[in-house]
Amino acid sequence: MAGDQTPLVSIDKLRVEFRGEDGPIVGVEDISFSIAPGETVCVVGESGSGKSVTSLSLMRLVEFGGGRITSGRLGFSLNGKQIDLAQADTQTMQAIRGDEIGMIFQEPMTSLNPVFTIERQMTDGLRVHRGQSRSAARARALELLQQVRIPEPEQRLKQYPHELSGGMRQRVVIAMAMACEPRLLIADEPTTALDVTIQAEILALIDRLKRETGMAVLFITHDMAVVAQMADRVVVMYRGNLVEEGPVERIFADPQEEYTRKLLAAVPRLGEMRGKSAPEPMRLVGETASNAPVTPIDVDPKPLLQVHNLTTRYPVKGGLFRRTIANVHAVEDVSFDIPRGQTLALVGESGCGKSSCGRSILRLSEPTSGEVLLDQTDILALSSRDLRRRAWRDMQMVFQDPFASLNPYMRLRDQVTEPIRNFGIHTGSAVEDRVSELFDRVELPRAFMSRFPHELSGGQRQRIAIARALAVNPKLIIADEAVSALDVSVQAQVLNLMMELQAELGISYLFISHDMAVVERVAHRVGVMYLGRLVEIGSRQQIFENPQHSYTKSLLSAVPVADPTKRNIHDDLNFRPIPSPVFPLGYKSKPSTYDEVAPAHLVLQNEVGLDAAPE
Amino acid sequence: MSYILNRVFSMMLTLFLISAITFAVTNILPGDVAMMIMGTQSNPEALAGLRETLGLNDPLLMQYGRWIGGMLTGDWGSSLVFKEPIAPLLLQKMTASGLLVLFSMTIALACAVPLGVWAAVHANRWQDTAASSTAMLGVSLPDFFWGIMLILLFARGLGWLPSSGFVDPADDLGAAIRHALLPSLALGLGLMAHLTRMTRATMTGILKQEFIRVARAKGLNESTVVWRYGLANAVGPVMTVAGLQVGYLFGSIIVIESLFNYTGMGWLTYQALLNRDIPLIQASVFVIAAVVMLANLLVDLLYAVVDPRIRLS
Amino acid sequence: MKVPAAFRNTKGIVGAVVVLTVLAVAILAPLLIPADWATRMDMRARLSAPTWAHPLGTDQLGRDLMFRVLLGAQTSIFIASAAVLMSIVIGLPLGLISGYMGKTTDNVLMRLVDTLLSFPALLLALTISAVLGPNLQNTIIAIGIAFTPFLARIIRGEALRVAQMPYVEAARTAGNSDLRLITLHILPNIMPVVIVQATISLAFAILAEAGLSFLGLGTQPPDASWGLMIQASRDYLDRAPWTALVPGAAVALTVLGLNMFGDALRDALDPRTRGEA
Amino acid sequence: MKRREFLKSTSALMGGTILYGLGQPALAQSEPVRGGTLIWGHSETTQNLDMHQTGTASTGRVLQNVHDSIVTVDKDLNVIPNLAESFEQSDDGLTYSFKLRPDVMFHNGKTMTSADVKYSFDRCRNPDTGAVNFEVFNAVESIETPDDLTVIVKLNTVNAPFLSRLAENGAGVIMPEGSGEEQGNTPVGCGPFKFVRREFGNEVELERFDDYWGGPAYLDKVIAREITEPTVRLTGLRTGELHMINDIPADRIAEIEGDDNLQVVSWFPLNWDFVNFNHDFEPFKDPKVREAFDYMIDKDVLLEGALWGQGATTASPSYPTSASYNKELAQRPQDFEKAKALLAEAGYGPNELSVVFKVTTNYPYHVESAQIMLEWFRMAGVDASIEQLTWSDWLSQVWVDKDFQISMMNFFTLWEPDFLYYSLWNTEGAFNYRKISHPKVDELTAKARVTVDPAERAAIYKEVQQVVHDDTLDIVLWFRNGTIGAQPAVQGLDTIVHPNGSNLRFHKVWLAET
Repeated sequence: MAGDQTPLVSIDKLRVEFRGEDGPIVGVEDISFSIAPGETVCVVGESGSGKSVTSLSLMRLVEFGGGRITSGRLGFSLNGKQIDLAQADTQTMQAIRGDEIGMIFQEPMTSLNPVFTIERQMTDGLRVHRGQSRSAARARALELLQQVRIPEPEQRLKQYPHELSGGMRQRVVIAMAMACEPRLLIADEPTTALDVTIQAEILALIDRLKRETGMAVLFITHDMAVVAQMADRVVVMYRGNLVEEGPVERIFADPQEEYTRKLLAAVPRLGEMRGKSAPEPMRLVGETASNAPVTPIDVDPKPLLQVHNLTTRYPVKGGLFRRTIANVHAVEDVSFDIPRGQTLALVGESGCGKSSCGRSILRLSEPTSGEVLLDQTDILALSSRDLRRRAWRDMQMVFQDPFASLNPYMRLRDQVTEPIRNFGIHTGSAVEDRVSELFDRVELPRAFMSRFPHELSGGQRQRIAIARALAVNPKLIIADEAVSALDVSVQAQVLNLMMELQAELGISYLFISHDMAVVERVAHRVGVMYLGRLVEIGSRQQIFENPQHSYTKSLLSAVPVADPTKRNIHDDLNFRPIPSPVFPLGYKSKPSTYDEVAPAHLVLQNEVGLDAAPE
Repeated sequence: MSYILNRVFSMMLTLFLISAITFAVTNILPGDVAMMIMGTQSNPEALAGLRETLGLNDPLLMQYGRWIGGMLTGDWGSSLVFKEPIAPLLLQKMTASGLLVLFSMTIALACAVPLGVWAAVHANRWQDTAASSTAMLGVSLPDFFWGIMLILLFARGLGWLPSSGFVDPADDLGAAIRHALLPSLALGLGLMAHLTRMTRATMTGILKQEFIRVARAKGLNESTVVWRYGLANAVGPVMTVAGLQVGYLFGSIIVIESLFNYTGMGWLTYQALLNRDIPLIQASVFVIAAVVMLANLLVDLLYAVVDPRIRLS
Repeated sequence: MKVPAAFRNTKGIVGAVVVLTVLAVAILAPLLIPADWATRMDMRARLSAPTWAHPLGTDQLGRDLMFRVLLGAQTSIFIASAAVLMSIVIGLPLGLISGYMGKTTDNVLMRLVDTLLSFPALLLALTISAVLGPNLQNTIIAIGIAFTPFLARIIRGEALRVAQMPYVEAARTAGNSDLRLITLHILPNIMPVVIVQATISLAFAILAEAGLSFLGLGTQPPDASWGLMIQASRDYLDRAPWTALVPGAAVALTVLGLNMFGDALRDALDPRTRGEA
Repeated sequence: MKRREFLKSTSALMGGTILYGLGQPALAQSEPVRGGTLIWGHSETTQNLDMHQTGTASTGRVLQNVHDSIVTVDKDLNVIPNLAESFEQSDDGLTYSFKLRPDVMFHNGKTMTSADVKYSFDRCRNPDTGAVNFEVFNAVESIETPDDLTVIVKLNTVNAPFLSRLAENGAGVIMPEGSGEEQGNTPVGCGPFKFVRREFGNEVELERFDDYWGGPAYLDKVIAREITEPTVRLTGLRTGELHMINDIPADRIAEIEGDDNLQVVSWFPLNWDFVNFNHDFEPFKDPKVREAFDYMIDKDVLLEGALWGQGATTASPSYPTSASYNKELAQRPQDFEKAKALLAEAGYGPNELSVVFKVTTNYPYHVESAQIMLEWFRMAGVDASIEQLTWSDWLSQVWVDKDFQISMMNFFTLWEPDFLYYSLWNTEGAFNYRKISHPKVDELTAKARVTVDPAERAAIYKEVQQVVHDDTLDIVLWFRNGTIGAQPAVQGLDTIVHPNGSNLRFHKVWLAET
């Protein structure tokens, strides 16, 4: 699009430092790149790479977070002149912010002031920069809401942020940033906190606005798939430094730097497993050896876990006496089996009940009805004592947040030892041996045993969590978003570890995830959940290559593919918002009925939701 | 609406519990009213007669029933020692103390909010240290000590304000305010210090929120960002803390009113306690607890006004 | 060797120094100074202003204020610590059980606690003190009980938060009993909050003891306690302001130190503010 | 001459309450003028305003101006007629006839008749009223009203002190018939001032009653502001907010006396104080132990320490000017060696005896006294601690339950020796809260009751005092001064103190124009 023009932004040798307890901490060491008018530049990197610091520096917002631009130039072309934003005074910056440069942030839930109406927040920028009257600003706000395709814009203006869904809020934030038709839009991880279908919509929206207005976009993300979908040019950052820069096609096709290659390798690409029946380990640069398919162990004809008609409802309390006034139908008549040594992935968007399902099987949440058989033992019938003694010997869980799933005040050794002792698996010195063995198994140095959790990185902590789960030699591990919080390279390593353990020990996994590309790589079978129901279940190939349920289809179509040549995000996507899972008391849900479209490939027949409209 | 109903109902239940606790505690107080009335003229015979007359020999449950029945029907009885009907007495004393609480709260908020915001804006810089240290000193001194210092300074030293007494605002508003000023200030200083710390903490948290960054990114000037966007979000939490402090204030007035000879609720309750005037103790303790609870209810309802998130749920 | 985080800022250091100094005085003064120095009277030097003989002046009975304030530290600190300890001993299990058990237990306990919270703490302490009669032990009980509901509330909230943490659930599936869960996994994780709260409560307890003594229901004369000293100074304020200033300064300094230390501790222990201050 | 000695010598010459140290300006009195509102900073809070039911001096101090009693005492403490024009006692001592004044008006406009007197007496003696002085009427058999102005009271046994007791605070007060219910809130009487209102805890307003039988008072109004903090009261006087205050803080009297812009009225005695032993407490059963404690106390230093010297030490609690005052009695000097020896004799070595001193915060100087004594106790090898009690706790623990070891109390100077000695020291005495049972005292106090000759009676009481002192039943300490501080404009202060030393009368007080 651009090229010969003078760049809109030219960052030159930017260095940013933060105040630290023991002297300054370098946030960005030496960054130089430019953005041409109308161009989308994606800055990509893992956590701590300094990508957000770069964007905040450009807005000079980094100073409010305790940062300081110590050297470098932030060239910005204003009215045909190049000015250095790093030297600009407060008034200049206030005039530029929101007017010349718009910015949107990661968290749509917290990006809007909860106590002001949408109208007030959308108009105040206009009134400051454009000096518009209240009515003029309001008219412009309406126009903007229409532009970002928010239904019933008039209504929205009167509402408060909490009355809008996350996707809607991010649209409002974008509309706000677009208010003064900025020449540069900075989007700092704008879709990270969103579900995949909403992400697709927002990405499409940003792309369309860019094309319509001709503004440049500086897009900050950690997700290579998003980069592939959005970028004209890519800047790869690592630990405050620029690693590599280039057009998106070249970066993906021919990465020059080792780090870029590693980063790209670790990213699973949806569709790349097409035609393969068994899961495959993640690719890791330099570890080609393990690239061989996981050898499936002998499949026991009898399933390990059988879930029949599992239903879990949470009461909604309220009114006088805090009575139950409604129920959240978190899990609604869900049935599936998991054979030994296999992985069933449960996928779906937030609130679909996939986590509740996992917790219900472990009885961390008490199911309302249904049957859970683990090796023919009726889990739901166990007393709380037997549940502790028997069920949890065979089933363990790995949680999402590696920072919250380890007791910060207990040595790692003790945390892994605990289940061994509690279940009386080993005694005496055998305990110590077993713990050492487990540390070896999850590839952590034994020296870590006497450490505390805060001394470990996220990936290491998740390994401890796995070791702890493995300690009892479980038959089933429920992994609830176990790798979602990890950077992609770490994620790949942990996933590979899990797959190795499966091949070695014959463990079954219930793999709960929102990430379709990961699921495609690790699962034998896949269940898609929507509003508490399992809408479709089948083998990995059946689900990914031949999705039948409309929801499965839309879900798959919304996943960005980490390949710039396969851009699948289009503005014509329009997903139905997920209806509320809150049902009145006494609401009789219909049992789930399925069509078997292929052997072991079931598709839900029921309409879903309280007032489910025909599709 | 149901939110309010819910709160009101919950309040009734708490009120009932308050009454039960009040009654129970006051009935295990040693000494009795009959003795207090007779003073050094007490002798067993006369005491027995007086106890009978006062109904102190009835079973406790009966006394409680009679008491709660009386409270409900507006018959709050008479003070045994002072012979004054309790209800109008409490109304008058509550007005006096209400004035103090109102004044001290106003003084405290008027100082604490700007100071707290200022400290938060300059978090961890000298301004913050200065404001926080001032606030810290405020909470570190017992409020009666502040009272003593204020008396020394303003009443004895400068002679600007009266050192003691209470004047009914209905009689002479100016004098009422002048008499309430020093005790209010003594109460307000500690309160201000506390609220400053709370405001600072709340604002520090708010200023780290994303919407503040968004507001800055819109090009709003810093004062708008802090004082409009930021403060609007701090109003609720600060109000809640201020509401909770009403309870603290009603504790402090016992000491402060006694120091300033300001005859309000605190003074009355203390007198009642000293004299074992059980009906008066019961009524005043109950009323104080009820007022404290009502103040918090009011704050909760106000919270709903300033924060739309509460309004709808 | 790492410096504990609480000591890594000026506030924390100053606070710690003050608290340690006061503690040292409270512990050492009774060992080094004969107890009767605090009660020895000199009728010829009543309400004497600070002099060489009496560096901080004397009170209405000619007792040396310096010795009274030094020896009074023990009384004030002991009462406050014992009261806070008592409120923790009661409030901690109460809050833990309420937060961990949830449901009806929680509802009933917290309703009770909320009701008690409607009574101003000083009023509660005053009433309890009046019920039990004034002496050292009862003062401790009165303040202890009055502080308990607040502490129980905080601990319950914290227990509730921690009980929902994944590591507690993980510990549950690791086969821990309720008791082990509470003692090994929940308790250690709420201790920072308890410690911070205890520090700050200690400051409030010193003020409460002073308030009770001020009303004649706390420490009994002729023992020196700071609150009692301020109370006694009341009638001699304009003549001999030092009788109020000396114990007042002692209270202020101690409470200031405790608050500063508590604040620094909070900053250091709270993961949300960790490493910022 | 020491003040104490001065008082002793003068008290023999002067009758009744001794006013001394009257500020110089007050001596130059102007002619009385009518009008003005006197604002009095009252040291205490009034309580129940029913003169029959109220036991506290504070309330009586104010209500003395609203009420009048059937008889009263002159400055020599002789019972004299008041609302009764005259009275007669039958020879057998069982019948009292009162001839009432015809011109006594109540504030409600009614004229006092014998029916009002009967009503008042009946109300007071009825146990249901809860009157504090009801036992005054214990021996009363009947009250007759043969005509409007005659009241005849018949007793079933002789009660020598009956008339004197009627002259006291509550018992002889005459209230209009049927006014009992309202007395607690709006007292009605026939005194020189009408009760207007009380703002509880704040002030009491009195207004001149123009139809007072003794002639109208000078002041239009008296407002009694209740200011319990001594320093605050003093500040009020200094700044002119108050015309007068009672109970000047003891440590400030010298200072106020030196202030030419203020006048000070001191009188003697306001009340007397003594240290009490519980005679049921094992160690105190031994007179040696009690005597030892007496030897530990330096009464003069204690008076100086607790009351800044505002009083006079005494070994006799009799009214200083009364016939029964035993001048021969001398207090024991402080002598620790003797005290230790006595304790050793009683079997208590150093630090083997430990006592709790219960003292009421109602009298702050008692707390000071106890602190000083505690030091002496410790110096004599007795381990002691203080328990401060509120007034009601003191009453319940010490007075009624007699649960104490050592305590301290004061009493108003009671001029009727039977009331004083029988009540306090007889085994059956109503005020014998120390569980004293001394056969000699019992015998003497009983004998005095039936002894008619005044000189003989006085001699018996002097003997009682000797026994009380010799066996250290209690330790009598001192008479305490009463004080009033006033602006120079306040005149007629020489009449303000009632002979009982406690009540203040505003009938003859006026505000000079300044």
